[in-house]
Amino acid sequence: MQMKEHKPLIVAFCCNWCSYAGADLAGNNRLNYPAEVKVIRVPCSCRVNPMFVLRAFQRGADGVIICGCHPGDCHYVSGNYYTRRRMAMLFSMLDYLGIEKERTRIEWVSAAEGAKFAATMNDFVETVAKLGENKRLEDLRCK
Amino acid sequence: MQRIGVFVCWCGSNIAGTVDVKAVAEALKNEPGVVFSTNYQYMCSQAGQDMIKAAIAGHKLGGIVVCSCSPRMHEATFRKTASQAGINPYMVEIANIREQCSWVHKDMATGTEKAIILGKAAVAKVNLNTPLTPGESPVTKRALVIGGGIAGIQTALDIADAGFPVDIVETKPTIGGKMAQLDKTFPTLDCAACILTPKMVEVAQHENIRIFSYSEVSEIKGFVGNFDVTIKRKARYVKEDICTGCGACVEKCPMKKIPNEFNLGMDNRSAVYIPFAQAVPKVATIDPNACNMLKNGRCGICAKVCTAGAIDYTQKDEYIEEKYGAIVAATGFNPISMDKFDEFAYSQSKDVITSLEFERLTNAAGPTAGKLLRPSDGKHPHTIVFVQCVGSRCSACTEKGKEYCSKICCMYTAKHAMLTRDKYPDTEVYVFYIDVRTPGKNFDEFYRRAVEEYGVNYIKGMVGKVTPEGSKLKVQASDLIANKQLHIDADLVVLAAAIEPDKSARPLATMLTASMDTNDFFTEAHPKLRPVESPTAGVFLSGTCQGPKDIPETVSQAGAAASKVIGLLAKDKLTGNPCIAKSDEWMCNGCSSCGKVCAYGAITYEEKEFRLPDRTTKIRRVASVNPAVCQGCGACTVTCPSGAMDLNGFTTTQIMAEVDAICK
Amino acid sequence: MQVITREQLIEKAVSLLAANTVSCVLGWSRGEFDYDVSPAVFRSEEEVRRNFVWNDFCGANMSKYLISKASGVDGKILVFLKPCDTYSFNQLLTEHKFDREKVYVVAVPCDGMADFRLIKKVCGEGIISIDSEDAILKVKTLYSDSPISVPLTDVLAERCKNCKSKKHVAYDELLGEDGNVLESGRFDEVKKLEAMTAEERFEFWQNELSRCIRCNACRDVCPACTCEKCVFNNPSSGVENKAAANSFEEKLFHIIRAFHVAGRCTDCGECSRVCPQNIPLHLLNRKFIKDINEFYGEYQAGEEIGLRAPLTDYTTEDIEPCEIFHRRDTDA
Amino acid sequence: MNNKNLREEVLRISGVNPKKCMRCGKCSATCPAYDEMEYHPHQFVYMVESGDISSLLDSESLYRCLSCFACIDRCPRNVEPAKLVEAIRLSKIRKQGANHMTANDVPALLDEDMPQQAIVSAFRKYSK
Amino acid sequence: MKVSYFPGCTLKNKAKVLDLYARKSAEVLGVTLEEIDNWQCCGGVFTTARDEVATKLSSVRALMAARDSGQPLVTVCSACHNVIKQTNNAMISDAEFADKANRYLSCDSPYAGDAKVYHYLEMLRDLVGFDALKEKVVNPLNGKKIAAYYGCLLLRPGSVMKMDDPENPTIMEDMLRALGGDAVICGKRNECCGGYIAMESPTLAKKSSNSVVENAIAAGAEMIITACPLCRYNLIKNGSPIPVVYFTEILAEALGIKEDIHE
Repeated sequence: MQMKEHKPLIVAFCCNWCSYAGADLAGNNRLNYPAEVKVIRVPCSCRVNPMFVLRAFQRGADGVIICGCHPGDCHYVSGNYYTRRRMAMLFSMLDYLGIEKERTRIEWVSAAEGAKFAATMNDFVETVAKLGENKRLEDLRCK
Repeated sequence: MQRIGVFVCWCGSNIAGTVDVKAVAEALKNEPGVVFSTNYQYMCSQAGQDMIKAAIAGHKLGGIVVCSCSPRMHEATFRKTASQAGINPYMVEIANIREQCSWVHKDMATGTEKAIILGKAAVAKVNLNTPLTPGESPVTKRALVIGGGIAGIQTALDIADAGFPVDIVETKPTIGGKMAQLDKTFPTLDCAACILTPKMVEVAQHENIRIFSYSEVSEIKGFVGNFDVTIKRKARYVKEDICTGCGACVEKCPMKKIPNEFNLGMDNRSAVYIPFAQAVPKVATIDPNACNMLKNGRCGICAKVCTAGAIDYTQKDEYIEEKYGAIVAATGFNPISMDKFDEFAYSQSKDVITSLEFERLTNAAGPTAGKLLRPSDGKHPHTIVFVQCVGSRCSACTEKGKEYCSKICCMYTAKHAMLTRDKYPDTEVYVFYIDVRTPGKNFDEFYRRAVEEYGVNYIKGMVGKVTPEGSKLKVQASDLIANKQLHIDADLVVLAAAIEPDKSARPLATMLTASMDTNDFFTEAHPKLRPVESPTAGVFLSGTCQGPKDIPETVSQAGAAASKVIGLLAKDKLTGNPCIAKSDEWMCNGCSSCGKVCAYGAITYEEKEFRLPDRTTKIRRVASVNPAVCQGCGACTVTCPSGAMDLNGFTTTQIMAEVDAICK
Repeated sequence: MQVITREQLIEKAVSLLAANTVSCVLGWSRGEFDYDVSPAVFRSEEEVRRNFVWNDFCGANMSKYLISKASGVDGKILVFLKPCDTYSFNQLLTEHKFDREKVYVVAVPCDGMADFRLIKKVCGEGIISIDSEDAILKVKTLYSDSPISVPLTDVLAERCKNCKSKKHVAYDELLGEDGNVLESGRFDEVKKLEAMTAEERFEFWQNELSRCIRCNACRDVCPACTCEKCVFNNPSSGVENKAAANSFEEKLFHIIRAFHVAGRCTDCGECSRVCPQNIPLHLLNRKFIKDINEFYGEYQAGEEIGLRAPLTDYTTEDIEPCEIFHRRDTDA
Repeated sequence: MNNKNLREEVLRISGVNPKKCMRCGKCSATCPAYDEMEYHPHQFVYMVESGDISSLLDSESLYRCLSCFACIDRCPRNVEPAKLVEAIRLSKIRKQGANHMTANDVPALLDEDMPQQAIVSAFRKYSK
Repeated sequence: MKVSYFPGCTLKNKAKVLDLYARKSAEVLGVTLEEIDNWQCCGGVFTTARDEVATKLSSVRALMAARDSGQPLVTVCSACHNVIKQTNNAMISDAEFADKANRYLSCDSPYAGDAKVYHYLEMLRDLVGFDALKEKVVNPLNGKKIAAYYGCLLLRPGSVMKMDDPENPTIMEDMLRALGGDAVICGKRNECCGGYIAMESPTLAKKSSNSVVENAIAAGAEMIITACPLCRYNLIKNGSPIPVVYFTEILAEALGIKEDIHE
């Protein structure tokens, strides 16, 4: 029996000033990455509430990635430093609850790093695809 | 539910090549709230925009979604279009189906599928959009410059010349700062006083500038455009408006043994004093710690000799309150203490001096009237050793000195060495250096001249120990190129002490809610693109309070800060970004976490009385956001556990609606 | 059996009331049974003498009640705080939750509190009374003729076995002697879980959290949960859900709740104490505390008033989220 | 032991990171035994960094360091050169028969007033 | 007041009288120096190598003994002081070393650096107090110009010894002033005398010692005091024209007990 290939759904939160621009640059340079990646624009990575991450998983996302300016380069001075702490805590907790740690990621992508954005997304999609469907976090009601 | 129109752009073949735009428009028709959906070749063209306007009018649209290129390209365009059609510009959302879809995916089916999802997310978001209006606040057209050195002077002059009133607050009795203490300036060797004092006079005479000398800022409230500042004018016991600066009191004052700060304690002044001849304002000041009359009521000579009647022993500290639209920090620097570097024997010998002391020793108005004489015995030194990087470039783990390069030492040491050889060719001059750093116009040429034309001995290596012995200073050093240890009997050792921000900077930063780095330098809003602005709106940075710099750099930064201030004061009203945080007072519990993560100090707390449904009242502490200061990052929204803090334009429900739409 | 006796506390309360130092007393009140103790405000000597209790079942942390009780009173309110309660007290003051001037704190040393559920395990159902003498509990039940003796140490609540501190960090007056901050094994359980495979951990939490009935007791008792309105009760928050619908809803609730109190939770353990389903909720909070200690340096919420919580702070050199797993994997 | 392993060992037992050195030469400027040394403190740092340890192992310089800690205290970058000298010296004398001095050599070097501490220190520095 | 005392090899052998001066002077000042049982030589120099454990065990034993007695540990020789303080610091800051050392000694209660180590001079300053010392002086030094020579080991490494400013110390000068002397400051007071190198390279020791003595004389000193027996040896051996005296001797003299002490 042939299994249908599972295409993972990835939600990417990108900060407006660096990573979203990096994603645009990947587009300008026609750098391919899977269409499973859907970007949500936020002003700063520090706008990403852990609730958004959980909500995405709950509604069927297979992976969530947060992209922000490199530490020290935050448009809002210190926003990404808070993101770094919050997400370190959240990811560690999800792992503690037995959720595969490969499903969450944080990456610093500058507006000049179109190639890094595409490479990151390719790698992330591949990693998440290997894990298969996100069963542990999904809210069955929403199927 | 909104009435939403969807506009899918082809962008020629840029989008339409990989995305079936018609299918996208068709699919989005069925989304909740969508009453109109269409596609067009170039939505950003005039024709495209007209089409949007017509649809807004024709279908009574309340919000629109444009599926097109990145919002970073045309969000502003379509907001304007919406506004021209009579709906709020913030009722527009863009689905980025070009940079993040058609350009990165190859086949039509995939591209179309993703474009539809992105469109759905935008529709879901716009359903929750609310009209936003940028806040406005008035601007007080007056600037405050804190610090009256060359940085503060230049900033004040530039602002004043543009027609805005400026106040300078300076803690010392006179403006002029460190530059007034310098002898010559590199790399042109013009005398510091000759170029600085005319500027000081210009400041004094400028109709738009007020100088509060011998004064400190004691309180700052408010925000960009509307600062309320309290300035403490310390009692100088001399009526500033009456004193003519004739100096009769200085001459007759019997207390003559007070270490003279201006000459770094290398000579004495009287209890009533004028720091230096060209002081601005040129008025006397009585040192309350030295004056007999003030200490025990005995003396009073200065009052007797003052024909103008300017002496007033009863003067008290005075507080004045003033409003400002912008504040410039120009608090400057000081050389660090040499206490932790006594291997160089600074505390053991008067003939081991810092470079700033050397400036005074060679200055015509200094303690030796410009003759280079040893502080210990007044003799001419024949061998001088300059030591670079004393306390600069130290590892933090040594707990001595500073990690950064102080930037100015290489050049002023070259200057000192050159001037010494020029005036006293019989003097042997050694400069011990780790690296010679001369990035600046005509800087390296200057240093090379010191070596090649003036015969200064530059030795790569460091001094390890200075031992006073008899009248000599035994200098033990390494010459790394020759791989030798050198022993030099010197007459004078000059230490290029690291510089650090003035001690007043830290409390000032606290008052301004401006951020500082670990070295107490003010942090700029962006290290490359906003170097003269503090992250705190309305606060600007001038000179060495932001980082070590030389005079040319200080002056350019001072001018840059002034132009930023002028740009701000030229506005009658400040229009903010409406996408800022807002606190729901009914939900806020006053825990004050949000204020801690705000980089801009935009959040304040107040006790507020609430009427409860049962008609009782309750006083609670709640947060409020100052719309003029908030930059809209959203850090506070995540810190707030109750969700009382939300961000306009990126509300929690909006983002969650996008998540839901994508994950559906 | 506690070092300080009930009588001592009553005399203290009565004398402070009589001297008008305080106008009322926040303390533990007797219920139907000895072990059935609940917080209450006493307004007179008579009420105190009649209903005030102090025994091995006074686990309730009084700090949170000050939020509602301290503002309404004329004069001051007396509160008795055990060492662990004082940390919550300071944390609440850090968050401006009540006026310190309105409260008179009497610090009470604590030898650890009994967990009634453990006693039931030993003695069975039908417990009618429990007396305590020299750290031995004498349990009378409907079904046994003579009282059953149980050493207090055998039935100490988990949080008391792993007591983090016998030191009071805030008080106006101290009864008896103050203790020290202790080395405790409170992270041992967390470490055990960390050592499991992801699958095992998932099973563990699935089993625990799926029992949640969303009674909200943990939230209501938690001294760090002081929101005017909880996001989970707020229809406009987008995550409102008041009932248990499926397993993940519970996880979402508990993860978010733990995250909201992360860096502010003093590890008082009230959440687990009140959970009717016996879910070890403190293991979520302790995971955050352990992570904070490891990533950002030792931090004890409530140790001092005004401390900046780790999640509202940062350093430029903080650990990257990807490194936390790397570090753990290489440590193992 | 090859040079790379030797370098690793020296770095490990000394706890010194020679990369911190900014080549100011203050260690050599302050060293009281400088003139007696073939390789000077700053060279120890540079040579360890670049892996040239064998020259140092065979140099008498190892036994000239007085352990006065002046280079450690005065280094602006906290490199601690004396710890490198010590580590290399130990790498040398820990080898069989590589002691710099043995008990038999001592009596000839003594005078009657020389304090014990000089003798024990020398033994500790010179032999294993 | 009782303190644990580590006299060290030199003061127990070739410089016994210096040890007696130290003990008797302490007694006058109300401090009993209680010699640790079965102490072993510290080894003279601290080995900075992190994997050297055996050579530091004698110091750990001494520290343990002091801890068990609940008293501070006082040393009088700079070298012992340096070795023991650095070892104590390693027990606190280097967990790997501490673990190894404790396992070697396999003692019931592992040592965690809890003993407090004082040099005799620190004891005078921090436990007795220079003001209290001043009151006990019977033969004041009458303004005699004396240079204090610190040498290297007493103060360095500054971050570990934490005794005084390693570049601008005052503790010995303060003691001299308390004894009524005129403390002359010489720049070479914290440079090495040559130390143990005297054995193998007398020329280096001579050069170093001579420059110290010359510097002191140039500063006007009529006498030099040292805190290390080896410094004293090197300065005398290399022909100091002015007297070089161990600090306990001058202390005993000022306290008026020197005459009663004989080897």
